[in-house]
Amino acid sequence: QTKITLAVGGGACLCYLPTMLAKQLGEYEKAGLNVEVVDFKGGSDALKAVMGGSADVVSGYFDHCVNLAAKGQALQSFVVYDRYPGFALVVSPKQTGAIKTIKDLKDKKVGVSAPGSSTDFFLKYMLSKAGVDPNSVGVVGVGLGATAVAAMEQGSVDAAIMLDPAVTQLQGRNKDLRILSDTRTQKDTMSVFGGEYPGGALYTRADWIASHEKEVQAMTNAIVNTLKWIHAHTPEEIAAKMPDEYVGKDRALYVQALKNTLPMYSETGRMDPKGAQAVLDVFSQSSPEIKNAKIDLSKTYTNKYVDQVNKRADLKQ
Amino acid sequence: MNRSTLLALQILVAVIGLALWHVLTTYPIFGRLLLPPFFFSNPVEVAQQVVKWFSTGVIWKHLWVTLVESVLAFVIGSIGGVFVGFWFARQPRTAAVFDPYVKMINALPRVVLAPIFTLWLGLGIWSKVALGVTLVFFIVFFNVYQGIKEVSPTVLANARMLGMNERQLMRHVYWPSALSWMFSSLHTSVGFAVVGAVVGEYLGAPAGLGYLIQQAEGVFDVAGVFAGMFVLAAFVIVIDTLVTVVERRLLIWRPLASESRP
Amino acid sequence: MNRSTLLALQILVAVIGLALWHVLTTYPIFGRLLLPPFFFSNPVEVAQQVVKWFSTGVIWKHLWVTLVESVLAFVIGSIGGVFVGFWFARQPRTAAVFDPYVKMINALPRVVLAPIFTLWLGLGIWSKVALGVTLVFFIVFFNVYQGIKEVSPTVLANARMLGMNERQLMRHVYWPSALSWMFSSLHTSVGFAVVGAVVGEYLGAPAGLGYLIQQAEGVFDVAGVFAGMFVLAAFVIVIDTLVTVVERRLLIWRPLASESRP
Amino acid sequence: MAPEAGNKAQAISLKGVDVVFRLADGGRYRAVEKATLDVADSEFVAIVGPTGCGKSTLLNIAAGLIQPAAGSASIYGAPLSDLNLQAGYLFQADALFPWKTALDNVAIGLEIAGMAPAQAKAKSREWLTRVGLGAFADRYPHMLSGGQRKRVGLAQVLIRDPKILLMDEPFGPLDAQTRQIMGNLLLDLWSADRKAVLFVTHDLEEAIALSDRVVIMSAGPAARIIGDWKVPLARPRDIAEIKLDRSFVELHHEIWSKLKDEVMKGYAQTGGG
Amino acid sequence: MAPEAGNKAQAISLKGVDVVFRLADGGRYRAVEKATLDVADSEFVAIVGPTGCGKSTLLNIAAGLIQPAAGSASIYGAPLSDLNLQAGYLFQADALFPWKTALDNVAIGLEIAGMAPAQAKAKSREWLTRVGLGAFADRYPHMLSGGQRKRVGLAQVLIRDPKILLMDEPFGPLDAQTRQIMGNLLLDLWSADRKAVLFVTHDLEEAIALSDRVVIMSAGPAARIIGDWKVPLARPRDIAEIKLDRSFVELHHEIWSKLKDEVMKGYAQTGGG
Ligand SMILES: Nc1ncnc2c1ncn2[C@@H]1O[C@H](COP(=O)(O)OP(=O)(O)OP(=O)(O)O)[C@@H](O)[C@H]1O
Ligand SMILES: Nc1ncnc2c1ncn2[C@@H]1O[C@H](COP(=O)(O)OP(=O)(O)OP(=O)(O)O)[C@@H](O)[C@H]1O
Ligand SMILES: [Mg+2]
Ligand SMILES: [Mg+2]
Repeated sequence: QTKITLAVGGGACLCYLPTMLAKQLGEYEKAGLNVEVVDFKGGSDALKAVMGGSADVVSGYFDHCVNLAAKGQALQSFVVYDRYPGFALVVSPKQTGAIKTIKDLKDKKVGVSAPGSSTDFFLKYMLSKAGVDPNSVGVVGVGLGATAVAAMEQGSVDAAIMLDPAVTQLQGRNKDLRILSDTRTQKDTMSVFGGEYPGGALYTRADWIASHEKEVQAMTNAIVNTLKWIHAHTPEEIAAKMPDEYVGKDRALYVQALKNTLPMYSETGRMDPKGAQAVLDVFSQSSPEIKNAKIDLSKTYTNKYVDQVNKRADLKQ
Repeated sequence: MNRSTLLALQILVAVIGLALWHVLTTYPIFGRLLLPPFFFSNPVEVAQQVVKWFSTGVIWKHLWVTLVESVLAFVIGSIGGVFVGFWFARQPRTAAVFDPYVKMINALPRVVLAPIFTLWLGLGIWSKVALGVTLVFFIVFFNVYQGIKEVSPTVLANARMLGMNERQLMRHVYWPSALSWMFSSLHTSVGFAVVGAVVGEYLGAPAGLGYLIQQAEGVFDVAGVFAGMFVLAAFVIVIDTLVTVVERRLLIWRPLASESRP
Repeated sequence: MNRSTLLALQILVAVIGLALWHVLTTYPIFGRLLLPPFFFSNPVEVAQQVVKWFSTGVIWKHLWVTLVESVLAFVIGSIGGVFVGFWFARQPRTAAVFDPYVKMINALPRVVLAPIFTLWLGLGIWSKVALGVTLVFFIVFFNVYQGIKEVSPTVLANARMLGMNERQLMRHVYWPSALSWMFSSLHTSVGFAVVGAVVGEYLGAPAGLGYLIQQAEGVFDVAGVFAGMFVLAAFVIVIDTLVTVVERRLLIWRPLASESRP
Repeated sequence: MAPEAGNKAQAISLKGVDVVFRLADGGRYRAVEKATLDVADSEFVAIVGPTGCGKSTLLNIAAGLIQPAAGSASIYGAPLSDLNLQAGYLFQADALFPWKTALDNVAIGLEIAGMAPAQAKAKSREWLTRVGLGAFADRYPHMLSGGQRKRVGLAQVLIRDPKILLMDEPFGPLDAQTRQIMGNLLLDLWSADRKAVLFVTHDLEEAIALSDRVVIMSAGPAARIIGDWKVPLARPRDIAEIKLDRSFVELHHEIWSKLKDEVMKGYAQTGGG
Repeated sequence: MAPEAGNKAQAISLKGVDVVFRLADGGRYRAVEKATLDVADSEFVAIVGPTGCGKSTLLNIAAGLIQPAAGSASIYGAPLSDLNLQAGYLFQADALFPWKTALDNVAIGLEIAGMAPAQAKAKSREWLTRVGLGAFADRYPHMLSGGQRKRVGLAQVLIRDPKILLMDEPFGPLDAQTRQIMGNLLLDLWSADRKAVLFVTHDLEEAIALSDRVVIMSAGPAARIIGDWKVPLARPRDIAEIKLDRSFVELHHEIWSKLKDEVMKGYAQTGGG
């Protein structure tokens, strides 16, 4: 068995569920891997651990690959488990009456997980799509968890980009919560990005992939199998597989959040090239550095290993 | 005040604190909960969580990791602080030259440095230890440095006239004289060592109390967060008690406040 | 060592440090870069970033926010620490009863408390001030507490025989005697006040140096992160210098180490 | 408040006082045993005794700074349970406030009692002059010589004009001449408004020259009061002259011979060889 | 190392020494002016002078603890630039290590010099007995009386058997009897291997009884050495008896009259009234 250290940027986020679930289902072991999951506060910390060599693979948002390509770092994703990004633009319960559309966010304070993070770029993209000048909106870092919930309930921010389980949590506490855009769903993702948009993926340094083909293939197998398993089971069954510390006290809430999130998980693990382009568009929108960099998108992902799995599956059939 | 009265009073304070917490998270006052349970949980749930951790035994592994990290951070940081403090105090020129840089480093937000520690020390306990050390070190350092400068000039002159060399001065004069300063800083830094370890785990780790807390926080399990903090706090009291025992032993020569004769 | 030599040496240290940093991030040693620029940037880029911030003026707003937060945290935390320290030292029973609780609170990881601060104090400066205060308070508190216990028993007996009441003892005996302890802790806590403010901003804020640093970190702009930390450090030196000036003024009665007569 | 000085009560009255110290190893040391000593109002009593016998300890008892293990202390008839605030105490060890100048050190006693600072300073400047330190008003204690510090301490106690004076070797670090000047100063003050004085000294001549009664203590451990002489010299006295008086010389001789034995005994007891 | 004691150089030689202190307000205080003093090898010199004149300051110069503003100090012919490590110094103020027991305080000097701890302890116990504190070996300094602390200090210095002894009022807080015992102890040691001794005291009788020469200083500021008397008494002396010697009484009278004027002058100069 080969030992692999997998860095996750905030494992509690449902967007990363397949990574943990694969471990619970024993998929990694089946594929001949001994995977240790290390949980980081955020995606960029996880990525840095991989860049520094203390972890092997990141389970995080694909956009980092594009982001770092602009800095001349070769990162490549090899299996994408989220086909929608899962961000929701939520209005603070105190502002439900006042803010009805994205346009109303002009001159307001909007929370993101952290300035400079994916949620920040996503917000700016949505704003400019809706014709609002992103610079007219005050961006506040509020994190993803309880801080974000506190900020929203307090009205310290007028709206925020949130992910699950925070969205469902807030929904549970505020029945008439207004969500301006919900990319956990196919509909909103399509309308915002015009296609699928890769969220969580496994990626790592390109040279590592080149030198660890076997392991990469094994991980891909594990994840793709897990994705299949997810779509073949109910949220309750999935929740039952997850360890307590990921589910928390409120199992019903977890199941509810999972139900909201399920459509977001990819069925194949493949990267949609249009999705990669969408990511580049989102980031070019507000980062001149990325806009001006000549990024070869095809180097930032590979479907080779996923295709290999599917081929084998086809063969079996 | 004898020991049992003291203990009784301490328990009383704890009971009052817990009762207040319970009441404020359960019964609305002036129409609203002063401590919304979503953010503050409540004592019963926290207690249940703690009991569960201990009865299932999951906690031990995490506690052990955090214990090792904290103790290492505390020991390394204090020893480092004592040494550098001594060195600076005895080399006033070096001290003057490096003084601004030491202060600059003390002002760096350790949280931002976490990735660098991970780079250098990997994901194991050492990167957490490093974070704790950067907190403990400065607290101990500044106190030891000052403590050595406070040595009574008469006693120092006497020691020098008795023919002590630098090393002997350290051992027989500066060290015992700076001890009470050092212990004062150790009481502060016990807490900070644990904070360093936990924050390190919180930022990225495969195990430890910080990890537990982060997991709990991620799923909005406030009871878990508070339970983690309680275990942590209990655990600091234990380490601190050890420090106090050593302190009593080493400072036996001082007049007790009660018997201090003029 | 006179002032200009000292300054020259300090600058020399800075230059050597920067040169080392530059070399290690630019030229491979034994086939690899000891400080990979992805984590450490390099001095030139950092300098450019700093210059850019100042020339475009974006930095001022953030610097101001952080300044206000740090100074408030420092002032509130120190005053609190001094008061509670005094109170505990003068009320040994109260102190004995609350002692374990104070130590417990000191061990709580402040980062985890951020949501509670946000809940109570919003996302404005006050939640950052609160975070800073929780760091500064304990450092000052433990030192003041110990400092008061270290008052010379003879001087204290004399003061009591002169008829001082508790308030007068405070003012004429405990306070001046604990001053050097207090200042030692203030030097430590200047740094921690800033760390508190920055970490607070880092966890959620609309502006401030921590915000800048986090923004830079989000887009993997290490130069920005380091530039932020440099500005921060420079800024701590300024506050610390002020503390030192006050210290010199208040401790004028002490023998200088050089002239200390036996 | 204690009854006023007018009644018949003794200013200081120690009855069967035992003092026991706890040692670091848990043992106990009985320093003073069954000490009984009365100082009448407006009486000047000197205590003489071998080094380490318990003179300072007795003063600490009279000041209320330590509590006797047995026996009782009362001040003007009122049992002493806390500090004796009617007394001024000049400590044997250095007890000036290191962070105050000589002037402020002297003024503090008055300021505490509520006098306006300017007035307190003026009076304290006068007192510094009286003890020969007018030119040293702005010095911090560490810039003064041992004898100068002692004199600042003296001024600090005397300026408050306390009803009872406890003085522990006040003139120890002074030269003979300055000693006489200070002694005369003390006598002047005392005769102006007859205070009760309890005065520890190693100088038997000084003890006799100044006091109404000389008390001598035996060597410790368990030191006792073993002698009490009335001094049959007329007042007012001039310290320099009185030493030639016949009854002075006789008394000196008498006390001295007793004391000498005692010291030798103490020396043997406490392990001298 | 300084040249050995065998040659003709003086043990201590101060030439035209000025001492200037900086004051807190930036002013300067000239404590001692043009002090010239030689102490020959194996000579016992006493310094007497009004309080605050600069006696301790001179000792500090001879110890190398402070540097003269003008003039020079040399020890056995070698100019003194750093500490005078051939000297043992008994300070005027309390200088024991508060964190060491009496025994350890005495033993430390030997341990530093490399003696095995057990042996050092044994010797130090002997010394404690000699100064009359055999029973107090395990006490920390704060549990000792003023005079007991002084005696521990004395043992601490003497046990090291230094070539030069600097003693600042070593017997100040001792009773007359103990004073004599200690004085005899000191003389015994000194006559056994003739050390150079510089001895500050306020007790003129003691000065004459012990020393070969008595030096007196004028009152400060800018104190000078204004008198230097050879003591024409035969050795060995018994301190108690010698006071009755005729030449003792004469010398005492002579020095005393000079000293008395000086003190009165000093008292006026430093602002006494
Ligand atoms: N805190 C203490 N613990 C133990 N023993 C003590 C303590 N304080 C004093 N003693 C002992 O009590 C005895 C009397 O001490 P005290 O200071 O009263 O002596 P004294 O008569 O003032 O001596 P001196 O003339 O030397 O000042 C001494 O033997 C001393 O060792
Ligand atoms: N650090 C200092 N700063 C200023 N003045 C000082 C300092 N040290 C001593 N002096 C002054 O120098 C003079 C001599 O002091 P010194 O201690 O030598 O006197 P002394 O002769 O030993 O007196 P005493 O008999 O009282 O001990 C005194 O007037 C004192 O005020
Ligand atoms: Mg005494
Ligand atoms: Mg002196």
